[in-house]
Amino acid sequence: MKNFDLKNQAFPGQNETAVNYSSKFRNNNKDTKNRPPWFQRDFNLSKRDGEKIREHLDNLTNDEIMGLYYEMREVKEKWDKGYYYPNIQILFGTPFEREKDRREQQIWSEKYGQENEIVEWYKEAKERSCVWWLENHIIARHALSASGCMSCGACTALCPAAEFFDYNPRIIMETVQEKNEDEIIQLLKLDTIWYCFQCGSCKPKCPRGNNPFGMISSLRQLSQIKGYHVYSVRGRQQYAARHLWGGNLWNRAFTLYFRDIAVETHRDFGPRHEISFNHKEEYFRRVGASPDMDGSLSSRKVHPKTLYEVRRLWEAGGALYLWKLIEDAAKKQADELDITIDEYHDKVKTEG
Amino acid sequence: MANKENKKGDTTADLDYGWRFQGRPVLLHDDSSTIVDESSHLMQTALTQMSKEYFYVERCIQCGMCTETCPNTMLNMNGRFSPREFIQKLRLGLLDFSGEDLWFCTNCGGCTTVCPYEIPFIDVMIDLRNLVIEQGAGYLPPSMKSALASVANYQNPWMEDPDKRGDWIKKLNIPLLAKNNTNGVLLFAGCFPSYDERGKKIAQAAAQLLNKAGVEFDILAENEACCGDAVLRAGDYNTFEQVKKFNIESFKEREIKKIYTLSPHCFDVMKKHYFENNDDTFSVASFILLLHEIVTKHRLKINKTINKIVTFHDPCFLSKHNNIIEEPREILKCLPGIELREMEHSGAKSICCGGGGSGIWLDRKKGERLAEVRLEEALQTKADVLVTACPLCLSMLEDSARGDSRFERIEIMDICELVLKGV
Amino acid sequence: MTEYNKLFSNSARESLWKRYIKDIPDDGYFLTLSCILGALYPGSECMVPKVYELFGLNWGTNPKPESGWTCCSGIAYHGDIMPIEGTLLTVARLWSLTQEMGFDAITMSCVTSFGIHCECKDLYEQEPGLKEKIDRLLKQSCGREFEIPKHILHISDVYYRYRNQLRDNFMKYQLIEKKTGRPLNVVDHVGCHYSKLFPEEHSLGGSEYCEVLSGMGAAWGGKEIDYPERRHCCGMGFRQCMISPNRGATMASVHKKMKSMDSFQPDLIITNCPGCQVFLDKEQWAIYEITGEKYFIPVVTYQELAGLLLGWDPYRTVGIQFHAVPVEPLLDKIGIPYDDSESWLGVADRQIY
Amino acid sequence: MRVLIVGGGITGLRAALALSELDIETIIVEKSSEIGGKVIEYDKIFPDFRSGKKLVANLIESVGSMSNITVIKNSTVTDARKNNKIHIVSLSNNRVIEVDAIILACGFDVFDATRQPEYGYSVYPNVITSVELERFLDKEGPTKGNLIRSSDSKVAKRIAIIFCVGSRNAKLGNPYCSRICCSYSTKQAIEIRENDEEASVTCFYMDIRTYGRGFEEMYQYAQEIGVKYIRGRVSECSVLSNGDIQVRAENTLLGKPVQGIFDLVSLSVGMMPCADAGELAEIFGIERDNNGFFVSKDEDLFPHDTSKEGIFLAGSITGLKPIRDCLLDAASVGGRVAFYVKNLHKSG
Repeated sequence: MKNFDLKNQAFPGQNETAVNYSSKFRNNNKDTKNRPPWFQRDFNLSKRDGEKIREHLDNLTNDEIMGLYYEMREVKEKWDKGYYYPNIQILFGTPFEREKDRREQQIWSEKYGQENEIVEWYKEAKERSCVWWLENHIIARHALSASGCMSCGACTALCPAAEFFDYNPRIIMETVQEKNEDEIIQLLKLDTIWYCFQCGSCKPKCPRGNNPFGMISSLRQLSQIKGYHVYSVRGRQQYAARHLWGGNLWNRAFTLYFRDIAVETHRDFGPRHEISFNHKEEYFRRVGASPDMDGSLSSRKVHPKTLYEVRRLWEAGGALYLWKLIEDAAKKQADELDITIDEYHDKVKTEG
Repeated sequence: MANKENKKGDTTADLDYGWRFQGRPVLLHDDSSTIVDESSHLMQTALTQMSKEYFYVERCIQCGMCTETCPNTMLNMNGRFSPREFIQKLRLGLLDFSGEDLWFCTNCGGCTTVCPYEIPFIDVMIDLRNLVIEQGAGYLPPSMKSALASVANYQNPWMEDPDKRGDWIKKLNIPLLAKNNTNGVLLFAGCFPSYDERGKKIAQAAAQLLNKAGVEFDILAENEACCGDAVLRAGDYNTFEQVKKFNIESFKEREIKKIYTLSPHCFDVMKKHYFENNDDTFSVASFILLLHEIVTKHRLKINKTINKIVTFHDPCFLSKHNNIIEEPREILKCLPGIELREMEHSGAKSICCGGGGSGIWLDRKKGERLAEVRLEEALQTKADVLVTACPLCLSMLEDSARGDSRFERIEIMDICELVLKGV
Repeated sequence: MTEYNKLFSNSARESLWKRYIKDIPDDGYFLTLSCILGALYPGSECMVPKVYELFGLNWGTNPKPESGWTCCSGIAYHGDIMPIEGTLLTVARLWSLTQEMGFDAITMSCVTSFGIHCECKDLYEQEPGLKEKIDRLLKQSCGREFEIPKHILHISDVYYRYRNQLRDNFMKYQLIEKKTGRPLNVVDHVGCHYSKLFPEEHSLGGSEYCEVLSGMGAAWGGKEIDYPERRHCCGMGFRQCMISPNRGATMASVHKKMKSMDSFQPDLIITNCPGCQVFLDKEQWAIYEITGEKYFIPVVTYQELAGLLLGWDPYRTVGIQFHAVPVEPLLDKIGIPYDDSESWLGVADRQIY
Repeated sequence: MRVLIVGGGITGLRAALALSELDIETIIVEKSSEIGGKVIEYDKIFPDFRSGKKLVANLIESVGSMSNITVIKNSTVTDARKNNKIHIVSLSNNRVIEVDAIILACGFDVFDATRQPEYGYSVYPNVITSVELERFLDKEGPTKGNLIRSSDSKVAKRIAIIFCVGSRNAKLGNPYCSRICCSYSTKQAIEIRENDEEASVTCFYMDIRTYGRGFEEMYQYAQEIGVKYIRGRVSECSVLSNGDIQVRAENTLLGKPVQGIFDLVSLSVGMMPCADAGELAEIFGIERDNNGFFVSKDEDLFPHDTSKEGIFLAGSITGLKPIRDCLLDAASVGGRVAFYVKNLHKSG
């Protein structure tokens, strides 16, 4: 089978003419300040801004918000033998995009989500007990062998999280296999389960072939399904995660967008990172990547049809339902704290 | 080794690229795993040599019965103290003397009664405390420090005047035994009943009872010193020897053979450490036994009926350490109108008030006091009166009850006071 | 310090890792790339096709422009915002693409992705009826069909397969200090999800003495280093590193590894896991700033290392300018020429600053 | 009346002795060049620390003194037929013998520690197995009883003993407990402490299973002379640049991860059915359980009898046993077999 031309990243037969757009966006992360707050990504929105954003976004209809979003996103210009989409990096991670995701995902799950068997299962799980989950969720079932845990501690011995946090996978496995509803609920409300690194060091060490980190991943899912994650600081962060990874997946079909690693939140990445950040597209393009461009290599813009396919899959896979649950739990807590959802997003992203 | 450079010397260091989050520098987490290495081995050997009780600990099979019985585990202190873990740490030389670990134990003796290998946990604990006090190797609670100093200098923990020790008996004009008469009994009051206002009431009640029962008695007054129980259990052997010497001399001087102590602590320490090796010229007993005798043998006219529901809190040093469990109850039964209800934990299974093992000299936060657990249990029995037979228990319980609305409706009394009401 | 080869018997290690061999086909690779690597070290991935072209391998990425490969959603799954079914479906779609292009081997440059693919395969084998369910859902939602691919390969497997040919036919340099002729001390850091999840089935060399990277290092002239924290997690930990306040633990893990490897005087670290690459490289800065300990051991992916040894341009092709810890010292050691004034040029070498 | 005993270890020898005392001729077939089995390697055996060598020496001596015991070394059973009541067994060196009964006493093999690569056995010279440690502790052994580690030939002062290597591990297909490792490791720990006051011994165990008479007391004694016991399965050994071994485990009794640095690490390897057990089971047509141990007709009433008439089991092949129990087993199989053989000749 023939690949299309890798060096010249434009698609074959792609002949629409590009709008002649100014290149200023290609190194535009300087002038974010001049944008309206719903296009700003920086932390700690002042209260006023938070309300301004809400006011503005709530007044937009679905059609308006999505119309504007896609109009902006599809704007493209010809650049270095390909097509470059300058607005993607303006839109990503903004309150505007988050709002659009909320509404769009709502529409998708209404449109395609009728009698979705996966979602039905998770809805049932929400009603059932935690013990039921442990006995039925596919990951949980495979994570704890019939013979159970013999509490030898081989998992904790190597666990990177156990070294740095007050965290002990063995004890979690113990709690789980006791199948005491109250204790499990207690566990789900604590920071504990969120300390796991998901590195899997525990799996090959278990003499009974159990899988502690799988079990913890399952518990985290459960915690979110039941809405217990908001009780703990680390659990709450899932709201930020849902928009970081979830947003990237939903809009760009990547869990990490190459402009995500903002300098101000990644000072630890050293001086070169700051230098490279300003003109990332230029440098990326130079080594042959296709930043925000049609193409097939690193950090490319994913084709809308591809995006449509995977969105359907995530809808069918119950991701939208999970995201909705996280969203609702967050909204509820935001109201209790009397802050807007955008302020809440920045709160959970920065606390801890 | 990584070359630790002076950042000024480095060009890039002029800009601060250190990772700040929300303006505050992020510190590296440190590795919390315990290191078993040379040092812990050395500490272990050191302990082996220093503590004569140490090798008992090696028998421990970590079954955890001690932790199950330890009253400290009933408190919500997120498991800061567990005898089993304590021994485990001790054995691996991982014990942290700089922490509070050593001072949680109240010497209630619950653990030693259940231990399948008869590990004398209390003695081990006392020995280790001795290390801290004599070698200065670790943390000694300040309140404890001052109390010990006071006992050494004033023979009582509150820096009271030693000469005022006998004052409590002055105002109630009770004839004491003639100075040359040695046939009666000697009432050893102890520090709390001698000085504390509330405590004096106990002593006075006891004196009146003896008087009414026609028992001739005498007190040592200024010739009495602190019995040294708390001092001993705090591990301060020297001070203990000092007060012990003082007391024994006054006993010899006064020549009264029968000694009764108001506080079970005095009784226990005298029985086990004063006259352990000697001729039986002196016999020490707890006042409760004397009271039991005069009440059951009807040498007291008990005519008033007290219509009250009472519950009895066993002092550890009667119940667990000396197996005096039935006597106080029999006394209560002799009081007309009294209904005795038992608490969830009673007799040999009783919970400590927190005052033992020199715990009385520590100030614990509310919610970390064993007395509160005890009071809760008392409340559940719906009793009007919580009776005890130990001045320390009394003070601990009252201190915790004071200013707590929950415990207002329950009255706390020493058994002597209750009996006196009946007379 | 006692003599190194008295502490560590290489021959014994040989016999141990040889128990975990996986079958690596000669070509017919479906290529999927990584989110993290693509966002931080684009050079690594852009060199993969180039290397494939060297051997004229049969490989492909997108069967059609409009239906291409995507992220496997592995990070989302381990970041707990994707239910396992969602991940199963995403992976199933990638597998169906593979079959659509007529390949029976899917290769990915991301170790999380590799782990997820293996996880899915394992689930299908363990869970009766799951395949049918996912088949149905995939058909419903995007009309595709899929089979479980014959081979799940990490691109490092492919590089391992061709390591000797690369050295013999194409490489200009070796991992040998130019001045002294001493073989460089190579520390390999294999991604946890490559070696630990399914050591028997999918990892080349098992979880303890994983061969995939140290094999390359040895083949290209380096000397393997075995240090206490060798097999330990870099601390990336998904939610731990990507949600900034949690990153202290990540730094601490890297710090631990650095301290542990320091006494063995490593010259470079090879990684095959994007996450590890990022944090082993970047966090050395944070450690320097916080503790003043300046380890600054160059961290390179196996693709970058291959690229450098092949004599490809360090800045235009390999992209070492994206590293926090300068790689230039390593180039000096090996004797690879470079002109660091070229590090920050833009497209077609246009001057930006 | 003639009985074939397969295996010249203590069980085989003791059984031969028992039979010859009852005037039954026995033939011992031993595959190696020496009889005496594994115990002849051991300087001291638990719980009473008597010399294993002497014990075996005595056994061999008394076997030698018996005229009706024949020992065939360097030879294995290749085939066996049965001709009404008479077993016709052919041996590797083309000998064919006819016997009335057969006792299988081929014992056990030691677990191959390299199958748990995380402990780095064979990769790190300072990680040894308990078998090697036994040789180290032997006063007449290669090191005259000193723990000299091979990386820098310095005397080891900090020793770690890791229990349950190759035992209680479902992943490796050895889910069973090898039963005697706890005891022999404790014995070794005691020897180390007694030989060298300054030496520190740390044992990493999962559960202490000292079940026999005097075993628990031995464990108690070990604790009293300062052997450290940490409850937790070691998950990794790795080497430091000075040759010391870093051990990682969790102290499950404190719920905290533990790191220890040791001069020498000894792996208390478990045991498995002997390598040729499968072969023999084939030849004689006897069932084995999932773990490869031979199954007798009635575990409780007739522990020695197999489903095949005239074929008996003794020693570790029916499950791992300490030396005492093996000898006991041997003595009792002697009685059982004698009874069978005598009956055979009475009736026919």
